[in-house]
Amino acid sequence: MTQVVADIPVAERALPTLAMVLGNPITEMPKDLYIPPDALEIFLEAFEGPLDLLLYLIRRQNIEILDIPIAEITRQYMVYVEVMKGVRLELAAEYLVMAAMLAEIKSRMLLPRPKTEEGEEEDPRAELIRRLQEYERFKRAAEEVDALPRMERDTFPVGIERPLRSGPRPHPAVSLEELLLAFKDVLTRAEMFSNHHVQMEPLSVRERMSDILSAVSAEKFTAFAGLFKPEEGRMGVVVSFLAVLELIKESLLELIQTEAYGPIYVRVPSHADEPAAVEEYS
Amino acid sequence: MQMNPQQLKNILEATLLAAGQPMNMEKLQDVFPEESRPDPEILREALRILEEECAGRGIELKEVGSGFRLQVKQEYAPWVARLSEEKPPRYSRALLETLVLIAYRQPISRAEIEDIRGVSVSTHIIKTLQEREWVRVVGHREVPGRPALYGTTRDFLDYFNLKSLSQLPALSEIRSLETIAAEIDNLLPPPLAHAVDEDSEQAIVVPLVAADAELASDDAIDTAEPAAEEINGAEAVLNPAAPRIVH
Amino acid sequence: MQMNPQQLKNILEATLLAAGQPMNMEKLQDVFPEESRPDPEILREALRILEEECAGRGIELKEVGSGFRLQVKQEYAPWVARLSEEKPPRYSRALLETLVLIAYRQPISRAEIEDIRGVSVSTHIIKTLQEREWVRVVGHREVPGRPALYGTTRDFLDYFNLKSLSQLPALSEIRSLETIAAEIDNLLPPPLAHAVDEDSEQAIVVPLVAADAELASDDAIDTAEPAAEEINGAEAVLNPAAPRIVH
Repeated sequence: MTQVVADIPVAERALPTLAMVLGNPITEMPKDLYIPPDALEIFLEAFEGPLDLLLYLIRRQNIEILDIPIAEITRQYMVYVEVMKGVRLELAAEYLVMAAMLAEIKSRMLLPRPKTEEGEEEDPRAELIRRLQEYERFKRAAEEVDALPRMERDTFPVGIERPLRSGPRPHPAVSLEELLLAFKDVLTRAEMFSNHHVQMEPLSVRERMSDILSAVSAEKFTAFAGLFKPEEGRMGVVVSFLAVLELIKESLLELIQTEAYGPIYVRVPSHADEPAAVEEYS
Repeated sequence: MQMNPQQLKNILEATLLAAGQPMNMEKLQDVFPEESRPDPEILREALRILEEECAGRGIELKEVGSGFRLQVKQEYAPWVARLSEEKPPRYSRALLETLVLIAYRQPISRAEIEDIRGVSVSTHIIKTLQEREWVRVVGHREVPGRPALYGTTRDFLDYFNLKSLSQLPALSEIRSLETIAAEIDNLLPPPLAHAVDEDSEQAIVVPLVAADAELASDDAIDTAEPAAEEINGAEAVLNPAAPRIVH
Repeated sequence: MQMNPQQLKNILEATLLAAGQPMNMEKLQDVFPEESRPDPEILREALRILEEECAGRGIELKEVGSGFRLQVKQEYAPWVARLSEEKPPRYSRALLETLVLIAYRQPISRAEIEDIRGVSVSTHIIKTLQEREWVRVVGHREVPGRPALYGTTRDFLDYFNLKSLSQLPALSEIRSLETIAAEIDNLLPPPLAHAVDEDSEQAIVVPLVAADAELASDDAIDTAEPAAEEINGAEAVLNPAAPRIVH
């Protein structure tokens, strides 16, 4: 069944004439309807379609499917269909199709059976019985599957909190190769901006620039001589010197000498008004 | 590091509980570092010990569609159910019949389901089955309109505690031709002719399906199984992530 | 219904495992219907049995602030932890480019990186690099806004198995061979010093530096299109040990 018109008052449904069957008004519920009229809709809704209803009718009378008294079953089926109409239950087309099929079988039962090509007689009920049987298999299987132990009803998943990971979350791995490929790309792209000549100083100077810059501050002077480590040898001193020159050129560092031949100091050019080290990220 | 079966069992127990979802053999192996990964047979033995141990416990080890799972024993479900305010969901007959037809007859189109049930299948039901991830579209029939063909998923098996489709209850018997012939002989007046449908396997004129499950012909299962394998394979490709357990 | 301690223990085990959170005595009692609710002492006894049983298992019963809970034993945590091990994500190309520019052009401001890359650099990238401790603020440029200047750290060198930045391949090393050949012709004999170009940001390259064999190739680096194979080669030379750290 598909739908029930739910808003019909019970009183309206209980009118004396329930339905017209073959021109005769039906004023009583069919005898096999042992349920009260109020429950009729629910009862009919419980059918999963015409096959289900037919199976119910057959089962209720303990009829072997071989012996389906088509005339009688058809009569009963029609009564149900009329009752459905009577309570204005929206009739699914399938019920009417089945009614037509039953009527056809009924009429064919009255006629001599036609010969098939194989010369066998065909029982007009064959197709109906096949369908009934096929449907009932799955109806039963559905009941059995419904009875299977299942989650949420017969068993429940179990779980336990996972222990915390022993170490920190792993960082992505990067290979030097990836890094260089990225470099290649960025340089290739940069070439398209002709005003940027990406030229590189010896990296050791660049590295030293960072080191020096992070070692000095705006607050205090740092001795110029202290920026050099004699133990690094001549190369190291030269690199440091170049780094200092580059930093001065970029105005990242200033040299202070208070008197001639006095000690030279470096510091980050002070902008006293501005708060130091405001990061550009939050 | 060499581990004894008892330790292995404990690791598997802790892993299955912490995983919160069925774990297949491959996933179980993955919790061991590569250099000390036990063979499946050794893990299987540890699982067997765990299963035995569960005999005296409130939980049991179960192998379902997507792997091994520890779950509450059915006999203790009534107490555990009280943990949740909600009642377990109930499924309508229409939904169950549709589901069962898909399970036994997959891949199957909606029209074919409607044909057997004799009634139209609401879009709502198909949608619910898909949302529960019990059913999915596995292909299309190459006829006009290219109707979708449905099949069941691993989640379906997991939910109903099945390891594979072959564990589904056998379909009721449809009697063989000889049985029918014999019965027809026994029947009183005129020898009823019986027709045979195109399948030639299914007798038409038979008593309503017999309840005897043991004699049941597996014809539906036979057709369902190859399809199921295909579907599992397809799923493995499509959905390498473990199916969720729906709580 | 009268239950023996064994059954009670099983109910409690199933309940604790299904609940997925610590359960206090009150909550444990609630899974029993009112008419058959065991006293706390009886439940406590059942919990004691459960605790004892756990001796030979992968899990243990623990009383924590909010109640009783079954948890993975510490000794099995390493295996179970591998369940949650995610494959570490990969860094974006934007992040790698930013990193490599900081390495080669330090100290460098974000605006300068953006200038070269031609696209803006997200705060997130800078933050990630700082959190990874590969990059740090080494100073500020004394221009309006005092933008931070970034440089690489010792951790950066360590990660890539470099003793110093000078071990990073110079651009000339990753250029095509023809370009290098042409370059060498042009460079010999090396000029004493380069004129500073208009950008006033450019190299002060001194012969002293270039004369050093190790640093020779760093000289006068121009824009280049390195070929991938060459990069591989450069890496192999520079860094025979696999630079990828496997976690």
